[in-house]
Amino acid sequence: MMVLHPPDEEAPLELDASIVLAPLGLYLLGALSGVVFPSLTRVPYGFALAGSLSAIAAGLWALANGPVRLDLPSVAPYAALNFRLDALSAYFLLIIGVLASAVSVYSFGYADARHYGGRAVGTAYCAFVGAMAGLVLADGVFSFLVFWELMSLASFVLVVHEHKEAEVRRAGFIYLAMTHAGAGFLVAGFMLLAGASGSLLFDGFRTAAGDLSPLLRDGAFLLFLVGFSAKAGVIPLHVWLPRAHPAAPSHVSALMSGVMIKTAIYGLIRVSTEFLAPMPAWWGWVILALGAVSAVLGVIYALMDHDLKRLLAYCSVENIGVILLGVGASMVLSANGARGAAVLALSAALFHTLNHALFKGLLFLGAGAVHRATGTRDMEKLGGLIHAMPWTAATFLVGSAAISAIPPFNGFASEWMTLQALLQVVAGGDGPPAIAAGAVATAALALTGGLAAFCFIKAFGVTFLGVARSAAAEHVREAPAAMTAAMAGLALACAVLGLFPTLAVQTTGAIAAAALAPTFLAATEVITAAPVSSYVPTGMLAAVAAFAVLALLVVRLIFGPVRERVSAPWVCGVLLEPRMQYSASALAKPVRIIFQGLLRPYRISERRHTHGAYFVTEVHYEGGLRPVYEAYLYRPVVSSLVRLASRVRRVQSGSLRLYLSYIFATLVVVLLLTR
Amino acid sequence: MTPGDLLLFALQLPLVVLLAPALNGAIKAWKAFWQNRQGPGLLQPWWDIAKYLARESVVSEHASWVYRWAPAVYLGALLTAACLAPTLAIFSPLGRYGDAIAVVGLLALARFALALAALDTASNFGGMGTSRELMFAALVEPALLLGVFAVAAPLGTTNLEALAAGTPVDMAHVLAFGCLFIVAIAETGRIPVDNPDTHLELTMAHEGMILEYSGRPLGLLLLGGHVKQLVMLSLLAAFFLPWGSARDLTAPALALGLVAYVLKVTVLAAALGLTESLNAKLRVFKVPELLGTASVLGFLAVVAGVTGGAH
Amino acid sequence: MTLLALALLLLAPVATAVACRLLRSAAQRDATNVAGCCVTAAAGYLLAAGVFMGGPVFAADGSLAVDALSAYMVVLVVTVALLAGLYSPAYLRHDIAHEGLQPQRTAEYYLWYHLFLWTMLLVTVMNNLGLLWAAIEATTVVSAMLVGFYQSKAALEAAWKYLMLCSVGITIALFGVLLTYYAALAAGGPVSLNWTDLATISPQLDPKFMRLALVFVVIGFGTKAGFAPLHAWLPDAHSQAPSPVSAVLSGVLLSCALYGILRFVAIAAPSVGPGLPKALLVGFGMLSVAVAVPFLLVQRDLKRLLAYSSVEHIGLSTLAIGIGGPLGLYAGLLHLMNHALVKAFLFLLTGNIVQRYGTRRIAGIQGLLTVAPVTGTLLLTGALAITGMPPLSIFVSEFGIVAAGAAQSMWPAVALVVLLLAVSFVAIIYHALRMVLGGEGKAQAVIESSLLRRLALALPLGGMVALGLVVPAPVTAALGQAVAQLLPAGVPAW
Amino acid sequence: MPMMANFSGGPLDMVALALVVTALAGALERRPMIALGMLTLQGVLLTVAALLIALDEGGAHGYLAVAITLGVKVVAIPRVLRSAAHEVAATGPAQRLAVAQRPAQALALVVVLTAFYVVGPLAPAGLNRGTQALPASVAVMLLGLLAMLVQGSALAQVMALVTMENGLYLAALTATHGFPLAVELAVGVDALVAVVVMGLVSRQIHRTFGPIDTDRLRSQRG
Repeated sequence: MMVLHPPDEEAPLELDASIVLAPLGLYLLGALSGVVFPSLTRVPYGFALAGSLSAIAAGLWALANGPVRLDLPSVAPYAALNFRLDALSAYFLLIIGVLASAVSVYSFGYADARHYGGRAVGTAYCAFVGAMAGLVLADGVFSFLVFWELMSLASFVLVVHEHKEAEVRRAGFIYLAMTHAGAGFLVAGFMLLAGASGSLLFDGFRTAAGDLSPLLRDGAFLLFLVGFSAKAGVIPLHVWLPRAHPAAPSHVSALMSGVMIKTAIYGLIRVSTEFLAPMPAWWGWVILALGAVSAVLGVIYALMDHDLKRLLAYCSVENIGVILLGVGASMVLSANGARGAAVLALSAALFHTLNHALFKGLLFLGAGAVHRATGTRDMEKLGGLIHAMPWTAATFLVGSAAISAIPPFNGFASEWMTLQALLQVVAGGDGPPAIAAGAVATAALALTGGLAAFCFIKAFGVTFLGVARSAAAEHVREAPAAMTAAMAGLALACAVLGLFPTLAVQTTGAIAAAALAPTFLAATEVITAAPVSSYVPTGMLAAVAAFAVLALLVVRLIFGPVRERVSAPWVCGVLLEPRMQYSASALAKPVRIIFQGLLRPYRISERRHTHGAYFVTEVHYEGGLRPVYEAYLYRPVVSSLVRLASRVRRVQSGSLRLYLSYIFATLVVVLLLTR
Repeated sequence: MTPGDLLLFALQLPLVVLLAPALNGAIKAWKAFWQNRQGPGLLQPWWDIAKYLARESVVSEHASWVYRWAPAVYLGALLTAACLAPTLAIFSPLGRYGDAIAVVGLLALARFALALAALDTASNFGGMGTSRELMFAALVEPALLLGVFAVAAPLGTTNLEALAAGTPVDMAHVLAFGCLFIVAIAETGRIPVDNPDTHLELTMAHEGMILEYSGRPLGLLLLGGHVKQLVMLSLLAAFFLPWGSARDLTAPALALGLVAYVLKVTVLAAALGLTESLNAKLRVFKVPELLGTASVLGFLAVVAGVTGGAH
Repeated sequence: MTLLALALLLLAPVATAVACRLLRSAAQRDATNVAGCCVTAAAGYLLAAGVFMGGPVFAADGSLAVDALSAYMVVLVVTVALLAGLYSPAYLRHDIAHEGLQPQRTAEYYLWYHLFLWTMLLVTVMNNLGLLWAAIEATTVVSAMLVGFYQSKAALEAAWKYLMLCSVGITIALFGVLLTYYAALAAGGPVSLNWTDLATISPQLDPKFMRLALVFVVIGFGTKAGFAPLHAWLPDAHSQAPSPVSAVLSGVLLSCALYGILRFVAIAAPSVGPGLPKALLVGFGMLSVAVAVPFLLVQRDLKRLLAYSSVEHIGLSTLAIGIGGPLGLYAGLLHLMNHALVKAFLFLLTGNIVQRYGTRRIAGIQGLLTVAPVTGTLLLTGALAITGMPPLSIFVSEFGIVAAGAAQSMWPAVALVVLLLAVSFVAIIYHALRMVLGGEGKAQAVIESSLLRRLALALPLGGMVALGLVVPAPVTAALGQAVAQLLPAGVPAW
Repeated sequence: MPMMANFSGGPLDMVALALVVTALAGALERRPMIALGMLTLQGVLLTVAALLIALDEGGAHGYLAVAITLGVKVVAIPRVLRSAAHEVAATGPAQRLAVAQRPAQALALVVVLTAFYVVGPLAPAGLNRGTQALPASVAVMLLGLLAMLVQGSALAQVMALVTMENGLYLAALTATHGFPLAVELAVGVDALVAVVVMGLVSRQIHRTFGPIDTDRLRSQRG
């Protein structure tokens, strides 16, 4: 029998606990202000900024002072909004707060009356951020699910903002359907825990964690894994992601990609380390496999795409894969007893989560600035924007370098940690299969890194470098100050965390240690557990900069000052036309050819002849990739479901006689069954 | 930095800067030797670089600051890598600041800068070279890391000093050497992956990227390329031929280390030259197969290394 | 005071019905209808308040009995009837102006509407199970006139099937009543057929009779409640009736039949044990949810879509009550209220949409958000509400239902219900988005915007938002009393 | 309280069996006027049963039951259906049954025998007057259901429904002490109102669609 938790009247509302309410309240006010004052388009973003800053404050406060909890009056006797702000929550709240602050500032410039000024956008934006904040604070099944669904709903409203385009409508529907299906798995998982623990609160789950049967834990884990994977965009549950993220306004895409999909990572860590511990090794292997597949395929698809925002969306799939590699490694390692290394792995995953939020947020904001300036997201129409949009270009470059794991930026730091964790997986592998699996994961991560660099060299190079490929990209203006300021802030954060990763790793290490190895009191103990592998980004940066400057100075000293002449580039003696430049698809073509078995590229080219076979007047060319998952996974499922439904519908044939016989048959059958 | 580091720094930096072009000359000389012809002198690369450094640079009218800064970043990153890699000693001047993965990261940084610069000119050759180079690089990456892991996993660390202090006399190291040797060929843009001596549009990769560069920036890039080549060979030498490397900072040890080091990289250069002479350049889309082979070798090396270490 | 309210509750609908039939002017009929609805509702609320605070009320020699459960049902009935009653005048005026409805027919409409309301109220307050049966039969007969109100071929067909199927079902239920009577005779008790009396001797009732009686009653009333596969009449009737009538049919009529089942279950369970009622209710509940889903998935008619959704939701409530325990009963009963409000809202809104577009075909309704932003937003909100999205009310009760299943470790049922809910979400949202989004829609007619009509939409909208945020303490207390009455003795309420 | 178990079941059983016979005859009857006659006969038989019980028991309750039965089953319902039956009889040939006549008759016999075979032994001794009343009432009810399934016209279906209800009415009448009067009255009035409404709708259907098998009304599907 389930123990229900009626509102606990004795527990006074702690003053500390109200800190939880500040961000949520501000977001709520922002959402309401959007409804009440639709003409003040910037007011909701003001509230969102205030809320996000208070979220940062709350997160920092909780990291310093330990957990607080807050129970709001109950909704129903079995349902209440319960909040708990502990270190893990605080960390994710910080991520949300930091990115949402930047995005809110950006929105002052981005969401004016002409673009995304409608009542729905500001309201849904605040609701969206608020729901994410509430989600990571939730401490009961009801609260978790409420905020989970609210988050989906608010983001759905934003995704379908431009619903007059058929593609956007389709994206919105697929998004909502997939995310809700995922939520169904979460409900099932939570209910499994609730039934076994007799509680609907996370506290009850924690208490009961040790007593669950292994079978039940495995079942719950798989349910949660599917549910969270659908939200995180793990392949093959990712199909909504590359549709929904480009469809949303860019400030929303930044949040969806930057933090929303991370809430699934939060959930996975929360559930598996707290409610389902101890975790068997095979969970870790499953997650490692999912992570490897998502990382490699995600980046390949990203590389193939020429829609700037869709490219970024696919790249989110990749980064979720990288994060999962860390999570999976931590499970494998902790199951093998290598707790220090497990802490390192989880710490890497958490760190990469923060990093990805920063640089993916930055990149989506950059893409938004480009879209706003040029009116297109198609890279084949862009080029040369670095001259007119220097700030956007510079910050986008930082983001690109960071996401490509180029030192000294933050992406490299977390990828370095993940590789160290994988090294421990390989080194501690018991038996060739485990070693081989670890090696494959390593290879996958390495391949991902290489392809990601390719992908973002393409993204930055084709968009910002060279010459404009269409009129749309020729006469453009730099984004307003609010937008560039936000992007610069995020770029700075990428650099700072890249140079001083310990700022974050201290926290992630402590969180990971608390989650995995309560006996390891300090993160330092963890690090000394293995022979020291070192990466000191400040030293690296100093060396690179010093050598570069030194080289330039020495050369100048010996050979005199630089002499430079500007001229047209060499293109075999003719004048350069913008169309001669390597296009995005041409750049990516070698990879497309290598992976054509998977990507299934197609090409339709048609020549129109008017005066005999030798006079081609027009060439029509169309190329693309065949959607593998849709064709082999989703379409069969959906179509068989619809076929089944159509078949079932025949029972309602309109025949009165048939209906009467249903009643009669039911009576007979039930009488027989209940004899 | 300790005084010891500074001392090593003072030795290693000039060593790599001076040795790198000479090593390229050595490879050419070896090639000429294997091909039974008269090659250019050992110091020819030096003169080439000096010539470029003195010349005026012609810059594409579409180029931005990315193009102008790329050579410096490229060279800076590779020089840093060169100071991370153990050369004449098993430790290196910057060894405490980075490990094997950091070296991989620095190589990536260099490539990143160069690839962007190639796209910045708006020339189609830049795009062509970038496209191919980056495809190779992406496929090299797993092989490189697996090769490193094969050496590192049994030790549980990627610390370069630890790796250079190992005793490479097992199956794992043989396999890993095969893997990393192919990686070195690809990273240095040599036959059968790329041809450093051609500017033919249909085949070039690395040369396509730097095609638009001229004058001083080209000189810096050439020097950087030579340094990168030396870094790769130094790593090979450190992992697989650790004999003779200095294990402390005494003069005799360093002297012995220096001799041993030059000997080792020369031998490796000979191997590269021999490979170049014995093979024809592969078609672009045959290269992935070669790099796949490297990855498989690396994979086997990892499994062999860890299981062997466990016994 | 409470007795007075009860008397008013049972008199006002009849008086209104007669008055509307007799009045000559259409405007006066409209006004009388609204006044009648308001008075009935006020009486209902007063009665409920009296019962919740002062305990059960008996009247007319004990043949009328109102306990917390009855009072709860009274509140649902009068509320939905009030909303539909407020909505009706403008709706009918539109039909008169655009669809060729003869003005004098509104007299007929109001007559049957208020009689319908009256019969439903009788169901909720009757103490005698035989009279309860007769009241349920009467609802069929009276509402059939409303289903066939438009006198079109389709409406006649729907009314006929409704009459036939429900009459057959209800006849089956009468057999169950008879068997219960036999059981009461055999137990030698006072043979009044009052459930208040039967409850006192229920443990002594012969299980052999009661098992049969329960099966007959559940199937008989279940036909009326819309349990699959006995629900065949439901989509026809709901889609052919005028939209306000659909709202009442779907919102509360089904619940009234379920109420009848509940009364029988409460009497039969002590005799036959908890197993059979649980099996029957969970079985029919699951089956209803499962059968409804394919029809939601492939559907062309907006009102039929909503009708099948009613099958689904009545199935959910039944399932929850079958799962039982305080949590299951609470959530199941709460779900009745939530569903009543949301479904009434949706059917009334559909009235707007259907009149505006002149069609019920989903494919014929496009670009609502562009054509009528408010209606579009409301339809989307309604669709999200009916599919159980927070922060709207149905989420709370559906969560409770699933949690109740988990609490009893009924894993297959929980898994199946979660799966089916997810599919029905996808189905309903798919259809809703097709109607709401897009920019190329075009409406056929402009509908009269009356204050009452807007009020009839605003009230349930506010209700479903408010109930999603917090179930008010009085409601919880009332439900607690109702649950306590249904729970077997000895099980603590919370 | 003296149980009525030893009440001589003879006359009541005869009436019950006669009711089964009339139902058997009416269920598959295609000519509306004759079917209506059978229905009226059922009403008369029910009245006789009520009278037998009233005579036996004495007291106002029994005679009131007789009056209700007479008023509803013999006078009102046949009267309501009469004009509809005339109208149907006037237009064209009668609807065919869904099943051919002979198999339908066989089926009806099987139904009756099953009812007696299954319910007969179960008949609750001591709760019921007459040994055959309960099986007979179940048989009549099932015959009504069968008629509902095989008959095509709307009017015939109404009559089938009334037959079903007659079966139950018999069971209610013959229960010891009878049903509470209020219930009997309500059931009777309900039946009457239902028949009125159904008669109305069936005439509407007859006018709108002509002589149609209601099973052909299939515009509403899926």
